[in-house]
Amino acid sequence: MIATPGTVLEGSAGSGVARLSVSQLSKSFGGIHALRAVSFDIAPGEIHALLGENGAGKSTLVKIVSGLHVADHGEVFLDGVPRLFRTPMEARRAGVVAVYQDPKLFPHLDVTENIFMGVQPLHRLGTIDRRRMYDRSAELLCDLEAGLSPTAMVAGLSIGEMQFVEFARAMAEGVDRLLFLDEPTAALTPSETERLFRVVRRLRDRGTSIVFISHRLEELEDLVDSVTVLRDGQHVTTRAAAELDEAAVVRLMVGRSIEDLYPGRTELAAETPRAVPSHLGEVRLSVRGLAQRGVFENVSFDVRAGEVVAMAGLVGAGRSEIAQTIFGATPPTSGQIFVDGKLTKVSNPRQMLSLGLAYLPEDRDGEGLIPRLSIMRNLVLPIMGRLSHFGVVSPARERDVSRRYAADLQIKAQTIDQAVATLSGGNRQKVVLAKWLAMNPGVLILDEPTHGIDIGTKAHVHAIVRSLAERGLAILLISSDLPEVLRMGDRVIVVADGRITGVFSRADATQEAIMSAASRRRELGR
Amino acid sequence: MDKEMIRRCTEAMNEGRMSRRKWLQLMLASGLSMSTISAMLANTGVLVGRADAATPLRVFNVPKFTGFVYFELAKAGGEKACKELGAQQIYIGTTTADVEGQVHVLQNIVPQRPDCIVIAALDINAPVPTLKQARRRGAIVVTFDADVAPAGRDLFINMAPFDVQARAMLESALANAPDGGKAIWIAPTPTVANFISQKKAIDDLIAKDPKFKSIQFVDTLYANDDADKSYSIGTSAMQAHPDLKLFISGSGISTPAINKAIQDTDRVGKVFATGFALPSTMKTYLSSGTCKQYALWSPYKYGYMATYFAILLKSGKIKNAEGVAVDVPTIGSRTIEEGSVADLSSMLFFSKGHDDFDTATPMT
Amino acid sequence: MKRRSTPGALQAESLVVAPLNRAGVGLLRNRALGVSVFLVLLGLLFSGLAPNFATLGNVNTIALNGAILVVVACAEAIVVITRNYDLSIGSTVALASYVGLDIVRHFPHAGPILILAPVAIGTICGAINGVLVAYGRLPSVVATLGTMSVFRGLAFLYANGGQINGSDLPPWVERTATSHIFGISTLLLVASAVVVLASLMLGKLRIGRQIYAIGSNPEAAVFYGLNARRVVFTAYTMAGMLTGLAAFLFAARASWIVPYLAQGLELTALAAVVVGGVSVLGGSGTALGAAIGAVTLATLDNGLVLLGASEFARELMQGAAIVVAVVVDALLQRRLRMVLKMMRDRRFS
Amino acid sequence: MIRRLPGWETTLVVLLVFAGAVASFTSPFYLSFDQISYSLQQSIAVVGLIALGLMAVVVIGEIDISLPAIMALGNILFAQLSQAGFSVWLAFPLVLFVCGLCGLLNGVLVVLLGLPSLAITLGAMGVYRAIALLLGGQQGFADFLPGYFWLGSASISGIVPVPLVVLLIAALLFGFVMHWTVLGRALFACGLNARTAFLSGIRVYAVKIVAFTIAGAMSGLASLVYIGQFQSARADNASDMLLFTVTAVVLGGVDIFGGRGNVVGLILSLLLLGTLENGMGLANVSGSVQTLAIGTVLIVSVLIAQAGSWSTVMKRLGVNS
Repeated sequence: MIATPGTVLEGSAGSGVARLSVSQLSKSFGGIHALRAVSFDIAPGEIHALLGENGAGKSTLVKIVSGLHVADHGEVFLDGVPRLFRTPMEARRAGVVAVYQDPKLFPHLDVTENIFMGVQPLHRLGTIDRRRMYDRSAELLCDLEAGLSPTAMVAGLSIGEMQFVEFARAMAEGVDRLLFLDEPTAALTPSETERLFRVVRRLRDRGTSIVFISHRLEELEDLVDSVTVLRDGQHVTTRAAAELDEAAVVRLMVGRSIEDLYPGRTELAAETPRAVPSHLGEVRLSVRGLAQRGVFENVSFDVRAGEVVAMAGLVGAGRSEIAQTIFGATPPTSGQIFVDGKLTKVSNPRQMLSLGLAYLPEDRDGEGLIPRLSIMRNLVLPIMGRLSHFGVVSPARERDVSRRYAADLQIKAQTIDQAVATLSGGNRQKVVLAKWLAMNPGVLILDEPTHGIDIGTKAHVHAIVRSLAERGLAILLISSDLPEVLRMGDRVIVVADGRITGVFSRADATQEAIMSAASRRRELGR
Repeated sequence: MDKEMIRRCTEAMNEGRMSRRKWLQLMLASGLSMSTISAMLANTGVLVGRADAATPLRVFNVPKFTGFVYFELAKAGGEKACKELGAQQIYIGTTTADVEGQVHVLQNIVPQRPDCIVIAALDINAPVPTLKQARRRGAIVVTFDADVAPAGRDLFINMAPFDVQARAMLESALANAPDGGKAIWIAPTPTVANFISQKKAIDDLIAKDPKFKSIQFVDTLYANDDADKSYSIGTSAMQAHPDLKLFISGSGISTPAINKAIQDTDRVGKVFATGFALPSTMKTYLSSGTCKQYALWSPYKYGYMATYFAILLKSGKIKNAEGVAVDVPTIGSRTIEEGSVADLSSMLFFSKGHDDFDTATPMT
Repeated sequence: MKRRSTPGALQAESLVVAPLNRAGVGLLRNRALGVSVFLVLLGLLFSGLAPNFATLGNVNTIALNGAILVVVACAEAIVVITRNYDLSIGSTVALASYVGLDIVRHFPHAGPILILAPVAIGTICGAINGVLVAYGRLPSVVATLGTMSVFRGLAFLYANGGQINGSDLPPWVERTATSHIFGISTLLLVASAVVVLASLMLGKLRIGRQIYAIGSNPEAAVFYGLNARRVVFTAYTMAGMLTGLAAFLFAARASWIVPYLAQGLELTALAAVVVGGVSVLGGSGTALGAAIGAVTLATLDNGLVLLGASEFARELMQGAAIVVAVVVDALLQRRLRMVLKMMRDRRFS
Repeated sequence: MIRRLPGWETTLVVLLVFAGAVASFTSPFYLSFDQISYSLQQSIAVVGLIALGLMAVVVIGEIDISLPAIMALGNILFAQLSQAGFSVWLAFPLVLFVCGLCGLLNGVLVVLLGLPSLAITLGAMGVYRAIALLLGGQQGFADFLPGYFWLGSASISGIVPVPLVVLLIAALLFGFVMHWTVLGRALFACGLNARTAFLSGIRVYAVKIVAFTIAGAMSGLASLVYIGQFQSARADNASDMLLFTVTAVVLGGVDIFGGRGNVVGLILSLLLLGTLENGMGLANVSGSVQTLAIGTVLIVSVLIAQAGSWSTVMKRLGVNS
């Protein structure tokens, strides 16, 4: 049933029945409680913002309602009717769709084919009615003011344009009840963001409920009708947008005093903030004017021996890209990198490793480990050459190095020959950490080291990082976890949209300051 | 690739160590499939000549490749000779003209301690080491249709001396085009020994005998004993030489294929393709007049004579020496010439009305 | 077929990106155009070198030789677009032609309806490949390498040393290969019909567009609710059907049918597909492109024969054609991505 | 290393014994040491060397179907060098170098252009086969200098055939390189997760190209053994050796997606296939049925390897089709 523009759907605003109502929704992934008994309602024909820090459970909630995951317990009601979606297709047929940050499309085909794939309008004899399809596609694109030609090839589109294709597809399939937008504006230019908001408002007027998941508070101010804030998987509040200003929302999102960080976890609460190191060694890593066209530009900072520099910012700000460029995984378009004062020429991971610079990637299983190999094999992978003589590997030396580091980092496993895939998230992270410590690096770049691991291991990782700094390592800690940034960072660099938008010493680094610097947009310049 | 890896390793993890039951299950399934394959082989009649020591002389007939009617007829001839002389023939070969394949077949025959091997070899040298091994173990090796280096065999039965072959082909050519004309010689490859000798004999005969002077060769093309290639070469050559009169080929595969090309490009009566070919493949062209006459020896008699000599040599009835004459039933007296070669030379001409082996007119 | 322009006035500041993308579409879509240019150049070259290349008769010969390759190239193209390969085409032709024509031999008066016999056998072979690759989750190379030897073995087992001669087949079989309708050889008509039908299927039917989609981005198929396994299975079955038809044409044209027919045909088919601009990385390429690739190879082959080049030249050309076409395809794809990225940056920086 | 199918090697051993039993049942000539050693030497020595090379390529997640063509090229080179009067001691390193170069070329094209290795090596097969035809023409060579045949046909004190010893040594060498050297570890790492390997400082491109080069060189070694066995060289040698080689590698438990496989499994699968072929040969089974049987073994072994167990295979094929 394709919603023809202009008609208002039944059950629109004010008729009492909630478009989406979630009660006692809980979901945990191997020890990590992503959602804990979350309940709230969203009225029909309303733009709703779902806010919270990284790991607050926003994406998990969206994935459950849109059929990608199934909740452990709790129920989802659509227009008062309890529904359970096992696949994205089931959700779509019920009128619920989620548009993710990296849209899943077919690059070789054009915009219209991507919109109507699987639901193409047919002639009587079953062949695709191309004329009607392209007209309908042009109509949808024009309706969305996407400014896209129906015959444009998807391979040539920007992320923003791809998102418009996903919207057009949702409308083509008559998805008109509930639309989730997960971090839609992260990769959009200001003009694209304005266009997006105009479309969202028009959809709302037609009765569709739209749920915005975003960090960009200032963007949402004059758009959103009501707000729900989640923190650490728990529902904090659901209020009308008018009742909250930006500062109040930030306080709700992050506003918990350091003391009651994790109620009931003694070892974390007892973590005292790191004493600012008295003496700092010389500059181990210094980056000057580093840039990657279209991703980040003129990034310059130094990291001294014994110092932990925290790099804060929102998802998609370009911090991982900066780290990978420093590590030599991707060549920079300009800029220089000095390790221990020496300018590094052609850079690739192997060369940076030989200079003592190690990089713990954000995607643990995809880039940090080889899941099917044993703990030992993973651990010694970078230093196989050093431990071998004349190219022949010596299992004895490998075994004792890995046993030493496994014990040192308290990796919980029966034997070090156990496949890494059988370990918990926390232990896998420790294996990656051990892998880099085993080559005793001078500089260590950690990209979201405590992302998605249980609280206990998180504290232990913090302790390890602290002891490494004391031993004189220069550490660059990339993290979206504000408390972690505040507690671990001697200095805090904030990155937004590929630019450094703020540098704070330990003294004046507050959550509010960092949060506002992190969400400062390139043009809005507020 | 990583998602695929994770999926497969989680799949691996939960299947993890093969439980005792699953391991047995796998064993049973694989064992079962192995035994069904071997059982199938054992009783599909494909399994020929289940050898046991007590039976009479065992003669292995190895063609260039199985599935070609020429060698099937030779096999039938060999069968008859074995029945008459109380021996047992085992016909085994590769499906494609693959030199190694044929050597593998021979390598599987040697341990079966064969009494005689009658072989149409695909290469002059490749089979020699294995044939030598068979002869060391007392086997008599007789080659026919294509010879190997003398060290590898006891006797070679030549279809006919090359001048007889040349005469048969040229006479067929004249029968098609009485006043001769431009001709093209078709051979499988530039280097196959007996085709080179055939062409030389033809050239000598044209130079020597005024009767064939009217035939002049304008080109030589190679068709790799492949019907499709011969067809396309034939069509292309007819374009290249609009005034072409004759195709002459010693290959039983090229001659019929070019006849079809002549028919398809409706040049019947203008261009003729003759030489050696098999009756079964040429019937339509004889009846439609595309080809008036071609020649061939009888593969049936060829197989018969080769096997006949092999059994006599093995049973000691005759010695493999020059000048030894043997009266071969239905063929006549044939003598072993110098270099231990004997000629079948019972050429036949095939024309309309005489288009198979029993009605063909023997060449004088 | 002119598409109606975008209805309604576009908002002032929304960028009209249609022209910018035209270059992008041009580069990837009509690769077949590039191949036809190459074909024409090849034709000119050979007519210069070989005197009687450009005669009507010779062109007809090329068309005859190329017709069957066109049908087989379309079959292979359908599979390659889904990012899979089919190495069993040659053996399928052998099995389908022998068993199919043997059925024709046993029922001579049944008439042309029996063309369905080889086509049916080809379809079954295609379905077996489909089951192994789609549902058995075998890599397509290993699966079709296995079925190549299984189908060839079955052909020999069935033939059991025999052969089918042109003479003991009903006349209508041979007539299909040699007859002409309004002056054009039926082989040519059948081949062009196959190209048209394949293009219609790939362009106009949902299954056709899904074949492109699966080849373009297999992961996205899940989100679109496409049943990737069923699509790949259908692609192999259709390829088998076309191969069965090619088997009949092969048999009709050859003077006799033997189980060792069409050896190595799959290599020529793959060469034709790759030369015809069907990307080995899946998702792009057309049946028409594959057909033009096939005609190009047939022309190359004919030209070499006329120039008297020996056997190795043919094999060298075929191998070189695959390597060159694949490398050109990779460079084109890379250049296209670069062009599109540059356009994107210009639009947004 | 996860042993997903620890039973794989033991399964091969049991099947080997089973095949031997069936073979001795179908032909009384089977059970004799020299028959078995003679036929194994002929059927698996050459293919085994190429299979070892192919294993290195499959472990890194690629495939090279041009190896038999490279070997044929090696044969012709040996023939040319022998005719030019080179002694085998000089010809052998030369041919190894050239065949290794062919492998290197395959590797460079696949790795630097990021192309599917099947497409590249498919084209390369045609090119190398054509070069062999160019150099060697259509006819075979037979008059080799003395010493060329030694490796392929001699036997130590009359009992142990040299080709099998060469295969054994090559297998031991490969086993050592694959499991005990940094290069071997890198091969497995690239096959399992090239991105992690790259970020762990492994030169992924170089490792992959080395794997292709090793495969090429092994084909060169196989070529010398081939010359010894057949005492002749032709450009169209090894025309249908590809199926046997791929089957041997896959049956040996080497994961077709890369990252897993060991030499013991490969040698056992070679022995099994050799016994199967020998058994069928002695039973005078026609060539077409033999290829049929080997094709079936290839498909069944990959089906089981993919599914992890027979029941999953049935479930997948049964349920969905």
